Amino acid sequence: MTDLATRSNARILFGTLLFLAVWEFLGQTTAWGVAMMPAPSRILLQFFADRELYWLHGLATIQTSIIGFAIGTAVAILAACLFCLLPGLELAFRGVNIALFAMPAIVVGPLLVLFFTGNWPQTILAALMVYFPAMSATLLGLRETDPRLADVVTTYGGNRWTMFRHVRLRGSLPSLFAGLRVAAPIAVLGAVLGEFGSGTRWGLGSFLLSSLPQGNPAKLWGIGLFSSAIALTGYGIFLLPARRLASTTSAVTLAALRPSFAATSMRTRLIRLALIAAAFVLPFALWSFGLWLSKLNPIIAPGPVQTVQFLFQGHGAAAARAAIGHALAQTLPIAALGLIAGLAVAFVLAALSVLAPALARAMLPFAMVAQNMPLVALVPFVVLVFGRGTMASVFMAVIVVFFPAYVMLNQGFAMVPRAAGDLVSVYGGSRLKRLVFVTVPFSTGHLFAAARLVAPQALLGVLLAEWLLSGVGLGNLLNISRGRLDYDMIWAGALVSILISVAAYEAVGLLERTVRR
Amino acid sequence: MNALPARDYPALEPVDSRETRPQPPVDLIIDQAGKTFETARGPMVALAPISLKVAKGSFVALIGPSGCGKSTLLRMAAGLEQPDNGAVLIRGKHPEQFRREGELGIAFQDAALLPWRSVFRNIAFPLQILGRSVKAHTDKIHELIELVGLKGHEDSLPGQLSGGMRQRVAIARSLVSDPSVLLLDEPFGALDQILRRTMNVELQRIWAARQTTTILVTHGIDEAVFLADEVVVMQAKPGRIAEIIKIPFARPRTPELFSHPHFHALCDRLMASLHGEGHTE
Amino acid sequence: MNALPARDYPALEPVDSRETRPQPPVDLIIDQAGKTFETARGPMVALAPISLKVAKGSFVALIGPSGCGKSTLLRMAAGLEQPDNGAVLIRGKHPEQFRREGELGIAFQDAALLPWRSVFRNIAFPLQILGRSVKAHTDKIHELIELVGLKGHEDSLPGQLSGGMRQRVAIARSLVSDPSVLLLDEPFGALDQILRRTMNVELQRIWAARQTTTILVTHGIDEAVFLADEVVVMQAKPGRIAEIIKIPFARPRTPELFSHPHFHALCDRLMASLHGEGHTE
Amino acid sequence: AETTPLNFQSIWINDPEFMGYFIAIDEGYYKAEGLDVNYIPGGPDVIPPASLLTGKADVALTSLMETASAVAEKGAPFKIIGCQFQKSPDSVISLEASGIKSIKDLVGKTVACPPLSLGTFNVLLGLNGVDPSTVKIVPYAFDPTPLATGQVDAVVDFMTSLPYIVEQTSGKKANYILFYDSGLPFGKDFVTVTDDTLKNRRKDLVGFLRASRKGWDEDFKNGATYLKKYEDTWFKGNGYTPGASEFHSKAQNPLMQHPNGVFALDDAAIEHNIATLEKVGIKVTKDMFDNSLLAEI
Ligand SMILES: Nc1ncnc2c1ncn2[C@@H]1O[C@H](COP(=O)(O)OP(=O)(O)OP(=O)(O)O)[C@@H](O)[C@H]1O
Ligand SMILES: Nc1ncnc2c1ncn2[C@@H]1O[C@H](COP(=O)(O)OP(=O)(O)OP(=O)(O)O)[C@@H](O)[C@H]1O
Ligand SMILES: [Mg+2]
Ligand SMILES: [Mg+2]
Repeated sequence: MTDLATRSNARILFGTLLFLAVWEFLGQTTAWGVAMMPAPSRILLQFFADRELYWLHGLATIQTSIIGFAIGTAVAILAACLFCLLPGLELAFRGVNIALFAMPAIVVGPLLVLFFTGNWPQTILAALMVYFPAMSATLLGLRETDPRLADVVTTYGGNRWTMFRHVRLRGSLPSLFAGLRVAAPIAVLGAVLGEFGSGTRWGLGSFLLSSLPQGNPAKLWGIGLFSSAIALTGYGIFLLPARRLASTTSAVTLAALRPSFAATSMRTRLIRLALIAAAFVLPFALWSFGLWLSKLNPIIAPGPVQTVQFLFQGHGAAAARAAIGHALAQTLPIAALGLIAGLAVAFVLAALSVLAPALARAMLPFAMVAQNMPLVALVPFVVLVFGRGTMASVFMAVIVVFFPAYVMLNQGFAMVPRAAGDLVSVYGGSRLKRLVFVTVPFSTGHLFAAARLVAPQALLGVLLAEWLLSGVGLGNLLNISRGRLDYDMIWAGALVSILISVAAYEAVGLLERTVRR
Repeated sequence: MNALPARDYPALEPVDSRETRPQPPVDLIIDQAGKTFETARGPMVALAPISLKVAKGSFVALIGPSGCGKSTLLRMAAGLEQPDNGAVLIRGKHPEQFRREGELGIAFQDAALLPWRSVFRNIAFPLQILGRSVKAHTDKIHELIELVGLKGHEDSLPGQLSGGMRQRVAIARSLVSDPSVLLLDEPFGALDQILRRTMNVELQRIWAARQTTTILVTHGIDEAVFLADEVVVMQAKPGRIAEIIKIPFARPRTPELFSHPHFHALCDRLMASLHGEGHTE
Repeated sequence: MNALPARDYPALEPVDSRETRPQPPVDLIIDQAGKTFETARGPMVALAPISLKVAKGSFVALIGPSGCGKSTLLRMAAGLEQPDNGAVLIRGKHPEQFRREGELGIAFQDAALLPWRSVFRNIAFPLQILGRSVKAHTDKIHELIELVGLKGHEDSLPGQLSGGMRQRVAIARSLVSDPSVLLLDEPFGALDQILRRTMNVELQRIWAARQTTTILVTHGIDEAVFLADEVVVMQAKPGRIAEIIKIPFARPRTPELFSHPHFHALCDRLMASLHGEGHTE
Repeated sequence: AETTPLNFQSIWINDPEFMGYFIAIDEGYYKAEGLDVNYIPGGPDVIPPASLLTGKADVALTSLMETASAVAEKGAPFKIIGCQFQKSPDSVISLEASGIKSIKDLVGKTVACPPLSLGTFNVLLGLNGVDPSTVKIVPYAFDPTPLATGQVDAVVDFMTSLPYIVEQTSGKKANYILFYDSGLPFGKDFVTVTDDTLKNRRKDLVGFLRASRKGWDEDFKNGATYLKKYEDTWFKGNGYTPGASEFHSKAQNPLMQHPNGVFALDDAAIEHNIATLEKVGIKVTKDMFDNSLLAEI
């Protein structure tokens, strides 16, 4: 067995070296390689020349990511605990949660810059981006408990709180760590994105921004790879305890009952309806309240009423609706495609970790680099490979979508009890059979959690692609509106995209309820 | 008599017929309680409405074919299943109320251990839920570990134990809170005969010392006869009580009893009842 | 003799001593295989190196105290655990190779049903893994469901079954692939005595009809004696084989055997061996 | 002496485009005017007019279209009190080899244009008799690589650094055509304030303009010295090579200089700007400009 493992590891090492060699060759000899895919040696040389700058910029990014990560995950864990204990609260806050996550960076970024100084805009952006994935993962872990354990707690007079404290909290650790694994690279991404926009002097994001016009691809790749390395480190740190946690947390024997999913046992339909209404109203209420608190000029920050009026009243309303509708018609199909493709990629990678673990391990860094490579640096490369059409946009969406989905899926796959796997083994079943017949059905909870998590994200990915690549759709509309200081349009666009994200989230939830009944 | 008032401590009405003893109070009353599960293929009657009274401090064995509703009955007594109709009262209280007092001990048919807790900490679990100090009970827990023969395995995780060992952890766990009502669902099913006998004797000792009202679900007829004051024989389709047989042997009972001819006679009698040949009272 | 060549079909060497029979080939060879688990508190010897040969078509019962390594031995035979040293061969093949042929049937100590599959589909599971048509085996599956007394529960999910019913599903599942080597880990532990007897008789019938080499882990001494050609008695700390006792009763054995005096004598003999009073070979 | 704080919102990250202000800060020109200027760099997410509206900044450098559309369509209370670039550096830049000499030559070509400039660019095409549908326009995001590699034939960008970079990295010479010279005469980096600030802090604003102009004048004289000096201070980490900085500085000076001094905003210029705005569909009046402060310098 160990022999086999070393052999496959050796094969992977060889593969990696071969890959680097081919890259070096193409990067040195071909014209497009020199221009867009600089050879590793050139990247390293450039890195060495810029080492002092990396120190300055890198340190700033690391600091920002860590603080953003800490804030985002702390709030996420706290919120997940509250939501688990009070399922009604989760329902009521669902709108806010998704809105926070689905708010296009193009809207959030400028606002943060307006209100915060120093490193705070990018720190808060990182925290905002981290919050939802970390919260979702933790909440999933807290909710999916072995029903047998619930019986034990109940018979000793335990209540929701004791159950939470003694069973759920510990049982959620693997998922929590999965959440942290998702969050760590996203925090880095958020920090870099924030630095890119906020005009701060230090940070890899501003380094990237100032290097972009320099026509030095080796430098761009260096910055991208360096931030990927930071992200990968963050991911790795939280991967370390994962295997042990999974083995001590998954049940020894197979429970006859499936974990009870969605603990939303609302007493009456009426309360449920009230909570749904709250979920709908709360974001708008917070929006108005925030505006009232900040006394923002309505030119920059229109309130909910003004935004709705913009869409439905006055002479420009029809034109505004038409503009948004036209943009959506371009954006939505691609977002849907991106979502499906992203989930598929995530699934394949997670499946590989069951079918060919060594290969999956070897591919992960590449996937991570793709996810963390600042998209702006990838643009020329993407254009080269995919052009500027649908394929390119879908590709960008996939890059944004697949990673959180992968981590969630992988986590679910790791939690399958040993007994279930044994059953397949004794009948000589291949790993593929195990995947199809045991692993996947067992982790439907994680499967849907992954889909729910990334449903809003796909839209964000496409918005980004439209802004950087294709110049069509909602992403472009938002960008152009920004140039015209047309914040009515921007907020209307954001509102619409958030509503769509909520709809996508709920659609996945509905699908889950049908499938898992 | 469909809904007994919760606080009304019932008058004495011995199910036990040894007239010489003073009639003890009733600890568990099941009054016309039945249970039907809704399934995708329509309702499934697990238990027809049944009635049962268990006297305080008595030992009742439940015996019956697989699927006749023994576990369901036990879960109903523990308040884990709500009867469709009728009432279940322990010490005059609803099970939900009673179990909060920490007087209930339970071992499920499936060991149901927390996979991340060591043997010691699994056994200590009920104490923590009941808000009692684990520290103060350390000795007691170690005693229980020794009792179930798991000395040296205190720090093992459930994944590192054999099936029988896991079951023994569950037995120890059911005893750790010093319950005055003990519900055991086939606790010895995965134990070898020698260990089973030892555990039987130990269980009798604990029961006698603490006057624990005990309901034991078992498939071991000999075990039932050895331990119980009364054996409740159940039948399936629908789950119901077929017969209640009193076991007259004096206490404490010693392993010699197993080879006593009266013992065998009673076992045979029980076997017949299980086969459905007993008279239905 | 540490590493037997995988293809070397071993010479006949009967563990069975009925000299009148022709010596059958050996189906399972365990040769000086031991198993030590690494735990946080150092290594834990589950099985000292043991050797065992099981003849083709024979029925071997494994009996021994809880935690003596019975399940570990069975899992080793199924290739689910790798022995630290020594070799395990089924039909001259490594277990991983052998099980791919679909000739192995197994019932785990814990039923291990897939909670999202109905009774029918749980039983059909091995067929799907082996790539056989479920449709072609529908009748067979229904027969098995009837055999284990679960008619009418075809569509129930495991969560809707009682403990004993789940175990019966596992038994049916172990038989569905028509295995020629059958490994059963306490399959009847949660069944009542009547059902257990029926299942014993059925198992004997199936075994006889198909000449299935069977290893049965059980805590029922009577069951072991009734069913087995040989009973392997194990002892714990460390897990090892204490004695192998041949059971000479003629086949087919009928339930009357249970009351035969020779039967009781053998049971007592086994009990003594379990107590550690037997002679160690 | 007592100084009053003045928050100054710039429009982009630190590069030679803002040399004059850096000099004014470092050499104490602002202090001499009794001002303690807090320089806030810009970036893609920084919207200078928004900073004015929230009070984060007292003075901001803004772009014409952004400010004008806010004034015209939203009634934003902005006043432009000076103009850093008389001629905007916005250009169509192409490789010399491509043979693009005028806007007309763009027919059938692929042009990378920042989405924000798209509207203006389309007008530019129209003014030059080019049907926008005959030009393939793709988004442009600061990166010169597509031009150097021929993925696009031309880009819309400032001519202050791109031609240099392209030549440095690919060895190919690049040409540029200023928007200003092709029918869209307008300026860039307008010194903008709100009506309130103009009313209440007129003296400070005049002081700001005076000191800033002094800074720019110093740059025009001794630019090289400061470029060198700022390599390790203001420009540290901004990715510019000294050569690029020098090119930038040299290229931009002619666009800023005016007989009346930097920031000049004479009536002719105001007319030009208003006319350009009208061409891109934004209607504003002279009221948006206030050149009376410059007169007080
Ligand atoms: N959740 C459920 N949904 C539907 N049917 C159920 C459910 N739980 C139990 N049943 C049914 O109720 C009947 C009684 O089950 P129970 O577990 O009480 O049996 P039991 O007497 O404990 O059997 P065993 O000895 O096999 O454990 C069984 O027929 C079972 O199928
Ligand atoms: N994964 C493991 N890690 C550590 N120790 C283990 C592991 N699996 C089994 N053991 C130990 O090996 C010994 C033998 O276990 P095994 O399950 O084979 O016992 P068994 O004979 O089947 O017992 P039972 O009758 O209780 O099922 C036990 O002492 C157990 O603690
Ligand atoms: Mg049961
Ligand atoms: Mg076992």
